[in-house]
Amino acid sequence: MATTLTPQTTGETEEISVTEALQQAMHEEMGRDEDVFLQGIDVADRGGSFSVSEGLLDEFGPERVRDTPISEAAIVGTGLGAAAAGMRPIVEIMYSDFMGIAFDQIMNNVGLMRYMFGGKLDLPLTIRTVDGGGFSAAAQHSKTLHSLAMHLPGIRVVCVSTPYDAKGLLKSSIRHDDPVFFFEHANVFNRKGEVPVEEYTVPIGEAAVVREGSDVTVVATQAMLYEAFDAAEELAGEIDVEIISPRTLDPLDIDTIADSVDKTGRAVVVDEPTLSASAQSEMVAQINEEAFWRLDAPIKRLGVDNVPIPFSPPLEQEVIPDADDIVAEVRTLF
Amino acid sequence: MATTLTPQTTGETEEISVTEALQQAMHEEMGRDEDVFLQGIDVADRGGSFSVSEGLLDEFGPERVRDTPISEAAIVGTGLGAAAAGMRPIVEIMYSDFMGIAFDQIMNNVGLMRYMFGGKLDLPLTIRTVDGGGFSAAAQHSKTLHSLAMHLPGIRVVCVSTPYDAKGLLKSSIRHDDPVFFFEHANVFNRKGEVPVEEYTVPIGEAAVVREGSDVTVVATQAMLYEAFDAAEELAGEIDVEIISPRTLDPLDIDTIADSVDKTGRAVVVDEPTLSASAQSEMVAQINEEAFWRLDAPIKRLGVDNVPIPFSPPLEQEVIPDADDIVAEVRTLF
Amino acid sequence: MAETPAEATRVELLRRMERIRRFETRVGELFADNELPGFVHLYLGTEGVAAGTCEPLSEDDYITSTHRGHGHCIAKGLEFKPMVAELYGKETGYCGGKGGSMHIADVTQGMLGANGITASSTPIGGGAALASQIRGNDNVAVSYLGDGATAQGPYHEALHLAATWELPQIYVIENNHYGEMTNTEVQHPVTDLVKQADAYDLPGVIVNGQDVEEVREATVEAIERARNGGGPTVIEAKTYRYEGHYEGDPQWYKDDEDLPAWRTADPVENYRDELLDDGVLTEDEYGEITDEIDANLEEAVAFGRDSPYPDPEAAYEGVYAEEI
Amino acid sequence: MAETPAEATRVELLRRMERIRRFETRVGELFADNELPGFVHLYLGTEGVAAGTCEPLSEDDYITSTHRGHGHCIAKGLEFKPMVAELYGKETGYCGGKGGSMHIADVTQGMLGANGITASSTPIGGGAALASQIRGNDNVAVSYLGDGATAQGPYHEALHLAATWELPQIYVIENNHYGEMTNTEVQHPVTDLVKQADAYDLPGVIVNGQDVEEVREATVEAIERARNGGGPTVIEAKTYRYEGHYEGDPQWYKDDEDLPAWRTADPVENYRDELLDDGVLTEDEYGEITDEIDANLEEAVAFGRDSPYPDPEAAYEGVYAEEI
Ligand SMILES: Cc1ncc(C[n+]2csc(CCOP(=O)(O)OP(=O)(O)O)c2C)c(N)n1
Ligand SMILES: Cc1ncc(C[n+]2csc(CCOP(=O)(O)OP(=O)(O)O)c2C)c(N)n1
Ligand SMILES: [Mg+2]
Ligand SMILES: [Mg+2]
Repeated sequence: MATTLTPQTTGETEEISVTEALQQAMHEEMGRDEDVFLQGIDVADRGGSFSVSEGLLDEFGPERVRDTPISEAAIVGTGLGAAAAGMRPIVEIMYSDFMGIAFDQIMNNVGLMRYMFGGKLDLPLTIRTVDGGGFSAAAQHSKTLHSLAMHLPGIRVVCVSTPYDAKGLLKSSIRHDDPVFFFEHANVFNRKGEVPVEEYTVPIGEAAVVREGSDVTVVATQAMLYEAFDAAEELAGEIDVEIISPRTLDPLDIDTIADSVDKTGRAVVVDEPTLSASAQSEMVAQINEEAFWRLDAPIKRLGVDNVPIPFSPPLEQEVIPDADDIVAEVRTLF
Repeated sequence: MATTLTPQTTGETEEISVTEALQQAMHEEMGRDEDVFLQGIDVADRGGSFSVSEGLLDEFGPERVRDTPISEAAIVGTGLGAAAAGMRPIVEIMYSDFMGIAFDQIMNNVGLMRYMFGGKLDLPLTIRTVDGGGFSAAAQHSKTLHSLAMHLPGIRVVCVSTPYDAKGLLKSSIRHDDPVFFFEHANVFNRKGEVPVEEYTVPIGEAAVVREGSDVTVVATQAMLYEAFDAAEELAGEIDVEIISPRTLDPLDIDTIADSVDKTGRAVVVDEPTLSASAQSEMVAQINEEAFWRLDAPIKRLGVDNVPIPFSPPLEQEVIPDADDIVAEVRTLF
Repeated sequence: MAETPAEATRVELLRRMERIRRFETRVGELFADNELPGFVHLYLGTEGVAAGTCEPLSEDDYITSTHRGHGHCIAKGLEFKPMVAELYGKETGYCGGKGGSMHIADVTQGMLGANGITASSTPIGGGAALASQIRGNDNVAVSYLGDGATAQGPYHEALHLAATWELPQIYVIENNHYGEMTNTEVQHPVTDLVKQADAYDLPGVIVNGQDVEEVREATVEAIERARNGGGPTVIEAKTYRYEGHYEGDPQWYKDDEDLPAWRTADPVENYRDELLDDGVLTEDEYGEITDEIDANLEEAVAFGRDSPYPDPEAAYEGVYAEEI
Repeated sequence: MAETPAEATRVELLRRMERIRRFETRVGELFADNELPGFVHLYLGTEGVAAGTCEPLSEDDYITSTHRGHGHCIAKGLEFKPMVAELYGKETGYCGGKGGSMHIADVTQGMLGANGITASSTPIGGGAALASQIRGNDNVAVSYLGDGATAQGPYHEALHLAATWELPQIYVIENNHYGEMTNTEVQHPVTDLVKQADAYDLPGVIVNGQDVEEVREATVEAIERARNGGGPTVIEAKTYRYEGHYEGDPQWYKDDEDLPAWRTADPVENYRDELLDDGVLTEDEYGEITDEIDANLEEAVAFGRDSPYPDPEAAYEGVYAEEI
């Protein structure tokens, strides 16, 4: 029974943080493939606002690790053009809140170009960005926006929680021939966990059952995965919680989720975006479609209740879901 | 029993198109309130790409009816600034596909400004735009993007189908003290219907039961409302379809929808966006929450199945839902 | 003063312009006959710009284009058959019918696509140029945009980045004096849109877009500069849109006096006369060229017309490289 | 050469700079003491720009600001108490604790908000100017942005529109030589960012941001022009960021030689000395001014510290004017 976020592996492992996992992923992929390069604001000299690209400039030089002007449309758009010309770019949008500047490029070019051109063109572009509140950074620096990416066809969406997944999925994203929007999370960077010392990848499109349980399925992403664990511990003995980490949101591994709901009959989806037309809505809709006949209660969802993220700590704590909220929500189902 | 899209009214009515209804709404509101003005690409001299602003320049002059450069961020952002300074601007984004250029303004300023500033500032901005495929305009001129607006807090979302609703809701939107994203639809402009000759408005936030039925609830927006009607006629005698036009998507009048599902026990949601993390997902999630115990079958949804809109007519017909698709989907529930 | 190019080059310039002229004229007819779905934006009147900028490019160089992209496609070497088939929405089109007029692309020939969002392709061209820079090869990217499109933010971001990084990219502003139905003056504070180059310390050149050799010469210089690490150039070609914004546009907003003057400056006919006068071509040789083009074109029309539509199920293919 | 303003004006300029200097210094301390949540971007070193540009404005004129907005707020007349309270996230803050440092606003004083997205407030300022133009009143809008922010597309769209419509808007580029941790040269192809004004045929003025009177004079001229229908002006103030990008920034990337030189050009201290030398102020009068500011500030800190946090439920209020 997997009741830990650490992967089952027979080989040697080391404990690293999510930040280190992401660093390793980029290091390894840039070392492996000359076509991989990175560009974004403060990614080179500074090593990224969240230190994710530390060391890359020294190792790979300024041609392949590039500090850009503050121009998200150009950052993403030139990344896309370079991908169309055969490179394998990683572009960073410092906070996902800033994707608005690049949104036309993302929506109308990144996601559509292959299809519009008849399906012939590989676009191996990875867009890395950071979701998440909790730091009193207020409404323009705290949003969790992967729902927007999920709505756009032609773009894969990855959301990670653990060092193991961070490393394995970032490597897969970089190697992937379609655009991948890779969402890191401000509240997850410092989380630690075991990763194999040996090279590995995690496939895009596979959810993980990270805690087995029989009474209720909790699907939780990014930082919410840790909250779900805390909630499950709190509920242990009372309600037996199964936890699923979707890891990829587009495509969503609904089979793994539906199998779990088949067993438990109840589901709570926990994610940090505002609820309306969100990742949570989508997961609820798909669970309803795939597991309706097994449901013993309505599917519940938690997220930010359609308000901007406020600055003041007590307000911010109020709006972002936590373990207590999950416990309370789970209890309403019994 | 309301089995018609024409409103019940005792006064005199006239038959007009949706385009005329929108024209009348702007005419009346600009006549009523000096603070109302319109800006956008080709809205003045040309009267709008879809003729919605025809006649406004002649009547209200170039100060209040403004042709802009091709600069959606500036069109929306200056509209917002003018609203903050006490005006009541209407800004047009020619196709909703073009909102990407303005997305930062929409997401980070239009929706957040009141809240970030402590709730004190009225922002009576109306953003008009056009959704919808069906004209072989391909992937960058055919999207239905109101789901993106629904995801953003601080912005009301209106989607109309009929002349009556178009006029009444555009008038309400212009008078509203919060930003309203008003989605017209390319396939609806020419639809005709009766509207009162007397002045009237339709309140934001109220759905309409436009066809009563007992077996299944079909919630349908924009052009899909007409498809739903055709489907209901096709099914008449076999399955008795109740049709709801939500009219406003944010806030969604879930009470009216849930009451209907309470009666029918079955629901199909039909809307034109791509499905993932969409308006449809949201409606399914809310129906599941509010009417779960009355459901006799999974809630179904129709939309574009997560592909870009293709150019070629047979491909485009394939991906956009129509009455036949609705008929087939409804039948799966019995 | 423009240095006269080699005779073969001059013939090639004319040939490309004639290909565009004849193609677009025929497409206008097909559209008027309701043979084509959607809408088309024709390049008539502007042939000198596409021909003059693309002729000096190699197949490995890139271009990015606009909603008015047929001319660029043809000038870059794309073929009539799959172009016409694409306009018909047929399976045999460049995009298998998925793109249509506004999204014709052929990456194998360095044509990174027409684009329906104004100026939205300019960063894509920057990215192709960036790829060249990183790889240290010689390829340049030419990015077209209209006068109206110069008002868009992403264009500035692209230009600013290209200037900062000295990318081998050439911006070609096709100033045809209209953005949709609105006159250039209404949309811009300046007449010469190339002034924007100054903001980024870039060379900015105004050329007569109706003079294909002048266009070509400026492009050759810009390519030279780009290949030598001198960074981007902005070229503004003054030109004119003979047709409406789209076919079917009633054009009531156009100034009646302008069109005749521009017709007199016709880039194709004048250049043909020049080459005949200069003895570069005989009437017969000219006839052979145009006959071949016309034959090609009629073949292409028949091909487009007769090709099958894609299977409806194809609508669900081609979104991704990898099914998951 | 700058014409010397009236004595009262000069004192007022100093007073505003001192208010900013002392406020920001104190905020830096509070932040270092972990009293404030989130992060703060301080305006230290740049006081001359906010003071010189805001002093000539009336309460009915508008400003839009940046993530580094405290200086603009203070210069435009906002008060310490609700500012400090906002930094603490308290109910009594300008935004009831919802905005924090990056979103302080007071529309009643024409302060249309700090803004955490670079350059994103520039179109908002354009809209305020547009409102004036439509209403035919005299109000102008001043929009601040950083050197780094000039690379953003929406800034260009705003500037281009303002130029096309001759809006009464003044753009003030605060060139403090850094965008976050990246030097200006790395981010731009030109040293003088005001060159962008040329692209739109706008007057562009470079001023020494450390000289408050020079800043003011350029602003007065720009206001005059704007009020007379002459359209926008772009002012680039060369200045320096004494602190890190945010408080706590280790600043390893900064050039060691720069700071001392800029410190020597300190806008506040030098101006104080000038006014003392010119006999505009006595030491005593200066002491009175700063004592009052300091007293105000300590009151404000106590107020902020002691004010209650908003009720958690308040998080759900204020999204909309109208509940539906
Ligand atoms: C972002 C965006 N806004 C608006 C449009 C609608 N539109 C299509 S073409 C066009 C005019 C473009 O003018 P210009 O750039 O001069 O090109 P031309 O048509 O003259 O070749 C407009 C406004 C668009 N395609 N994209
Ligand atoms: C669209 C966007 N991209 C990136 C950022 C992150 N960011 C915040 S401040 C800043 C630097 C701004 O530099 P500048 O405009 O020179 O202002 P300064 O901080 O020097 O006052 C950056 C990149 C942002 N806030 N918004
Ligand atoms: Mg044009
Ligand atoms: Mg700076």
